[in-house]
Amino acid sequence: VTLAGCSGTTKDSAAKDSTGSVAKASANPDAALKKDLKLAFLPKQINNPYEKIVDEAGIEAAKEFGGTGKEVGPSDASASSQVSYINTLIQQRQDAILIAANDPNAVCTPLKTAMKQDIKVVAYDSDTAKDCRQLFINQASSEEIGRSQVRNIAEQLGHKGEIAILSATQNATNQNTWIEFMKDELKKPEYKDMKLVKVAYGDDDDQKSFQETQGLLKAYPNLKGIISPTTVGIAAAARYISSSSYKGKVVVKGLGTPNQMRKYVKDGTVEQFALWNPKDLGYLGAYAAAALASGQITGTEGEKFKAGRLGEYTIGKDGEIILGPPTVFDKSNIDQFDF
Amino acid sequence: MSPLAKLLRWDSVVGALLVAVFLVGTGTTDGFADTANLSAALNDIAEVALIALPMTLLVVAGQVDLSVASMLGLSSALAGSLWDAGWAFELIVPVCLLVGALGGLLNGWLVTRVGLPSLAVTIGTLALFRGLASVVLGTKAVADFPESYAQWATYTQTVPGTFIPYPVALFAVLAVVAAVVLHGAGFGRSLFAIGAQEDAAYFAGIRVKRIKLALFVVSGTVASFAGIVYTLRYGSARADNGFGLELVVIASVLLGGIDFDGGKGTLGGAVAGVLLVGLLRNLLTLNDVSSEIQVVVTGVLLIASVLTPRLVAVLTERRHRRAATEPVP
Amino acid sequence: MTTALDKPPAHAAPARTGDARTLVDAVFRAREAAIGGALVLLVLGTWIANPAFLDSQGVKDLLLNASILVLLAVGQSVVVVTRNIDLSVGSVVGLTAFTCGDFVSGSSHGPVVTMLLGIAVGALCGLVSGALVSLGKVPALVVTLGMLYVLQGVDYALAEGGQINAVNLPEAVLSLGSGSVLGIPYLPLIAALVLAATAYYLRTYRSGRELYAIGSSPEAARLAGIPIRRRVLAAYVFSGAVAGLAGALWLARFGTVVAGAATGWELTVVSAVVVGGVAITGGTGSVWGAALGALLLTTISGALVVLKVDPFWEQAITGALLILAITADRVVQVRTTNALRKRSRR
Amino acid sequence: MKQPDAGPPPVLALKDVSKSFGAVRALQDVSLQLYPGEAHALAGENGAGKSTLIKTLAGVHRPDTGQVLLDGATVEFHGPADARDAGIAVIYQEPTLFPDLSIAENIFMGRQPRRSLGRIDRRAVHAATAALMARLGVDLDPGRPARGLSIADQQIVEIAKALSFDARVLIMDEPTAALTGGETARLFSVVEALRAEGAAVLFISHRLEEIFRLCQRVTTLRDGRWISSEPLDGLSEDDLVRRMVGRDLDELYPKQQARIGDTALSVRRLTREGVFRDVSFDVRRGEIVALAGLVGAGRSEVVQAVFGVDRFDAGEVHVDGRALPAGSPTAAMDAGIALVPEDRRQRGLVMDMSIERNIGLTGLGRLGRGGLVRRSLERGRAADWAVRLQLKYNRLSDSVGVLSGGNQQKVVLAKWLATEPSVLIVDEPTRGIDVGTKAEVHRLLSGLAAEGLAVLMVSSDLPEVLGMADRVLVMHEGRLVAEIPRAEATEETVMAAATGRTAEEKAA
Ligand SMILES: Nc1ncnc2c1ncn2[C@@H]1O[C@H](COP(=O)(O)OP(=O)(O)OP(=O)(O)O)[C@@H](O)[C@H]1O
Ligand SMILES: Nc1ncnc2c1ncn2[C@@H]1O[C@H](COP(=O)(O)OP(=O)(O)OP(=O)(O)O)[C@@H](O)[C@H]1O
Ligand SMILES: [Mg+2]
Ligand SMILES: [Mg+2]
Repeated sequence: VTLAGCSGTTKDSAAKDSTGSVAKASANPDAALKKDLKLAFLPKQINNPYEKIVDEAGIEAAKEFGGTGKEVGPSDASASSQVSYINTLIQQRQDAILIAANDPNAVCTPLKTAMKQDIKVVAYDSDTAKDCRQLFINQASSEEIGRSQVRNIAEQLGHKGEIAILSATQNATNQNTWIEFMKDELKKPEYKDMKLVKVAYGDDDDQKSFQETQGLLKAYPNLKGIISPTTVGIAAAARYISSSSYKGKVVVKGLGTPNQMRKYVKDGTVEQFALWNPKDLGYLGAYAAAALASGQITGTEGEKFKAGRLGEYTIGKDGEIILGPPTVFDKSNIDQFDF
Repeated sequence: MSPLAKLLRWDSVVGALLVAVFLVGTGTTDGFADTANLSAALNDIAEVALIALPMTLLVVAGQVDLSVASMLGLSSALAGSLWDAGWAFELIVPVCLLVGALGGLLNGWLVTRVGLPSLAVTIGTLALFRGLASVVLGTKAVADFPESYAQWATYTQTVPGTFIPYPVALFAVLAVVAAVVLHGAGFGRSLFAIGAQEDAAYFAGIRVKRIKLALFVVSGTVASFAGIVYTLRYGSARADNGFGLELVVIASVLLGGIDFDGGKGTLGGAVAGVLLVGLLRNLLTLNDVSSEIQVVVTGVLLIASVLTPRLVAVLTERRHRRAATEPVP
Repeated sequence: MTTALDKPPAHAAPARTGDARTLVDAVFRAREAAIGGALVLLVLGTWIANPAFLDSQGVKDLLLNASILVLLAVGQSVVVVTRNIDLSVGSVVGLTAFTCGDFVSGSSHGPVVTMLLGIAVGALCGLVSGALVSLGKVPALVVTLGMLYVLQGVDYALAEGGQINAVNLPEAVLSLGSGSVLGIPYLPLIAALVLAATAYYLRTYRSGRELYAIGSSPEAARLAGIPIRRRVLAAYVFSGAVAGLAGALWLARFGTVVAGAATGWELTVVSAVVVGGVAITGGTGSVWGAALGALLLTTISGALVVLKVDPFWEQAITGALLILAITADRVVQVRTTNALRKRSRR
Repeated sequence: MKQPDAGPPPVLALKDVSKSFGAVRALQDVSLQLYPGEAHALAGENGAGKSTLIKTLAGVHRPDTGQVLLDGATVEFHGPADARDAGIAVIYQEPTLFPDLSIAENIFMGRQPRRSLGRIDRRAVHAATAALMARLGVDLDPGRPARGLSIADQQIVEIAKALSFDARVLIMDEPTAALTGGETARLFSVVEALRAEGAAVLFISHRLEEIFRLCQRVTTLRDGRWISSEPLDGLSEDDLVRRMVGRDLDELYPKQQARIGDTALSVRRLTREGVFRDVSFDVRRGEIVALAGLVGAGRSEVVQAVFGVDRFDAGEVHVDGRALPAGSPTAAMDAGIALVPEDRRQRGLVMDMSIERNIGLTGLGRLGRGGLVRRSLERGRAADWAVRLQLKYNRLSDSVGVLSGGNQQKVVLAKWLATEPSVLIVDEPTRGIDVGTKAEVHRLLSGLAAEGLAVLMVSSDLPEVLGMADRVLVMHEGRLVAEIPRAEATEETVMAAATGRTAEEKAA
């Protein structure tokens, strides 16, 4: 470690010469939404059902204000595969790129190039580094998501017992942020009888998540609950528990889509789970991008814009816009949703 | 070999396809022939292209290295964690290369000394290296690499006077070296002999084991170098970097007409294969062809790469037979 | 006149028939015994460390987890003994799981229909690969790598980003994945059935033996008048059909299926086959070995979780064990071959 | 020439058959008739088209023009299976076994006796194989895998396979090339028995006395053309050779007297556990030393250890007084040793590579500068040696796989002679080579020795050993048991040592 001291480029010496971000133009809150805006949605992975719902809602929204939207993207969720798509989107001179980043940093260079060429960049679902986009549409406050997961499961378990987390990939940014908040929440005194025994990774793969659930229950016989803040993970965990002898003994909580979870809510494996409305996420993203591209906003804290049927939104710190509190689904309301 | 057969050899066909893709792209698609687009498209395949060079040599010698993408990830993770620990970048690079060489040495040792098939060995080290990568870096992602180096790897900076990014330029130089080694040097002759008939090569006094070992070491080293390029290019060191890239590399090499059974192929073909995959992808993406279709196109091209020469062979055979049955004047 | 040197009279050679026979058998049994032994050690070790590993749920999970991989390994080994390879199995599983799911969703079709559909779709995929490989006489690795991409693309295109949800599946189909007879779940039962039938076929039927002959020496097989194309084609259709069946079972077991399920499994399947002692160069190995290999691989990952091994280390350890397994197998093989040669000398 | 009117019609015949491979005309308007109960020989130099003719009869090749006639009717064989079903059994020149399968399975593949429901009757397969082995008088375990069998044993399995058909036509392409005298005799008696039962036999051998011993008629080919078909009765060996070669043959063993110089190769107490022990000998410049012994005595393994492709456990090898590092063929080559291996298809040549590249393979360091290879040098080296060895080829860029067996052997020789060795080790240098070429090879070896080369020749061909060697070393069961100078070397002395009789007698 001290080797670094002698010479050469190190973390410390490099930090000084990092370049500043793109200069911002001034906003005109009264400007009308431009017609014929071209929006491109770049999801983590093209065949992820959840992302598909988000993007289709966004494309619908673009039609509302006379623009066009499209979804392009890689078929694998690797950190880098989005980059080549950004490059082509720049060549195609889109007005705005909406991206759910697989890796906050890997997409930075091309996104910055895009912004330099006056293409607006909006991150949604999973953020990029802050200086590589103008806005981030956060589905819900990360802190709120993380802490509420712990609160909910604690209530159901009577603030006692061992719990585990079943996450997506080891590198998923949003997952890791939420997990940090969960760990922080667990430090509070009211959770002194609860213990987080393990964070397992199901890689957003049905089969892997399924097997990880199995392993958790085997390795920790006293496990009382599993939090899975990912749609694939929670469905796999619920499916395993519903078909094993653990049914009724282990609580499953997390983020899932109603269609995936309906069976397990109805058969009692899962009492309740949460998710924001993915359609609203896409809808809001489209309007935010349009507002940017039309000059209504620039991405500075405090600016306001109208997002169609969702009403008015205000830009928060670091260009973040929060969609709103997630919906909690249970037996009583699950049949009202279809996504 | 008759001139016609030579013309219809698959590596020439791939070359022709490459030119065709370029011409069609230029003619039909706005922005395709843009230098910015070309630099970006070329730079996008920099790592695949770099790794494809030693892979071509390996496949010609009848071996394969499936662990390259994992080695790329390991090198990336290592670079990230060392950088995070405050090491100088100039020191990190040689350390990563050394680890790459050692990884290659392990592969080579298992293949030559223990006598295991390289396919089996490198499936094992594929898991091992990737696993070590996640041990080294965990869930962390290290991002703040020095601008001066990062610039070097991205397409924003090109070789002065051209649109060629540095990693691609480096690839071009290495490709020439590899071509000379494979087709002009005794070493290359040995590789073909080993790939076609290992026993005979050994009995001709060729140091089969040493050569194989060297190839695996080179492959590991180049893969770990590609890991550094990757890390800088994306400005992000993660354990899962380059996941699944091995199949892309192998597909590109095979597409270029290198025979997987060893002993046949040209480096030019392999390079053309790599470039074809890259440019075609870029062209299709620019035309909003969905990634599903792109995947299918890659597959169909691969199948065509082996089927076409076969068909040509059958057809020429037929012609010969017909010619033979005709009475001699 | 040319007189070649003569051999000593026959009586000088001691009878070595019995000796060599047992040795040949030993070579083949040693491979399977080694893997079996490793498996037993692993299971026992884990069990001692954590008895829950082998309670009734534990055993059930162990078998359930292995079933699909065992099936795929059986199909793959039939192809591999002919000196070919089928890299498209992962895509076939994904494609059939999705098409089956799509077909039975919201319907009242039973498990039999689901499995038959899976087998049919899989066999069709196998037919295409097999036709390309055997009729086109082109390298299997390239063709099936191409098929991997093509089928994956088709799978994605069919799915259009959608997914199959457990709630829409008929209860009967789902119970195929979770139900059991006499305490044994269906999945391992089906896998064992396919395994035993395949093993018996390969051992006792002419066409089965011919698959080994083709893999051992294609040229000799041609001269022996073996219908190589037909046999190789059949091997691929079989591998495809088995992968299709695996796809249907995948659907039944996991309930939720997105496009691209089982991507990347091809290398796991090949590892299982190789660990199981089926030579990648064809001609040797048994489906029993391949099945043991599959069981070993799934048990390793299961055991690591139960042993609370840091998830970051899991993959590295799996890789190391894999290398260890094939190295050990190789050492055993070399030793026995040497013994065989030494003993067959007078 | 006229057929005997009274005789039965031919079972199998070729009529005006031509077959080309690219530009090579392997067969041109060749006709041939095989009669039941008659053994027919096919004679011709290397590359005359004998194997091609056989493969045409066996359904491996389809004739470009002309017909195959079975019982007088035109047939078209679509593959070897068709020919087999028509009752034609073939032993090919190169053994074609399944290395991973047992001997029994090799013999009965695709034709195993079956029980109910089409299941294979393993016991019957084993019993039938054991019976065949007994008939051939060899001691091979039916359950042993074919991998690792010596070439002779492989050939025996091939013969057993052909016999197991109970075929009407038995075709044998140089079946005896790797066999010992005893095995050959046994084979001949079996063939005689088959012939007596009415089978037609087609037999190829470069050993003319075998032809005279076994056959009644002979057809001669030269450069793919039919030359003659006639009864062997009244024909002399010289007549036959003249028909094959088109001229009178020179002396078969042209031994030149050479000045014997210093010791070039010296082997001391060489041992490889379980294979050979305590082998010591010297080879001097200008000398041809033969290493004789029974098949399987370990001769090949000794020379392979000397050359470094096999390891050895103890002992030393010196070349020109300098010790060689063990297990390094490269070092051996640098010291001036060359080894022409026994198995040319597996070890001698890269079959898919061109002639020029094969010849260049042993001199990659010398064909250019800085590790590069200059094509002109490579081609020149190949062309030079092709002329010196009178290689029959189409283009130097053709792959060696298409050459006939004898010409392949010449390429191996060329590849090693081109390294200008000081010690030349040849393992069965004339196996499968026609008489004409054999004489050439002998002259070549003799000439090289006269120029001061030390030659170590492993051979199972006793006349060759006696005709060429200055000294004969004899191995028996992994030990060097005798060293016999040229003057004392006779069939009796060498055979006695090779079978271990002297040693036993002394012990007794
Ligand atoms: N598959 C092939 N492709 C091209 N040429 C071939 C092929 N097989 C044989 N030839 C050529 O045909 C000619 C006849 O070869 P063949 O093997 O029949 O000779 P042969 O009489 O059996 O010789 P030998 O005694 O050496 O075995 C040779 O010139 C050979 O090079
Ligand atoms: N590749 C091999 N694998 C296994 N066993 C072998 C191999 N080659 C030779 N052997 C065995 O080793 C023994 C010695 O063979 P070697 O070839 O040295 O004998 P040789 O005296 O040269 O006889 P030959 O006249 O057959 O060449 C033989 O019994 C043979 O069966
Ligand atoms: Mg021949
Ligand atoms: Mg020998």
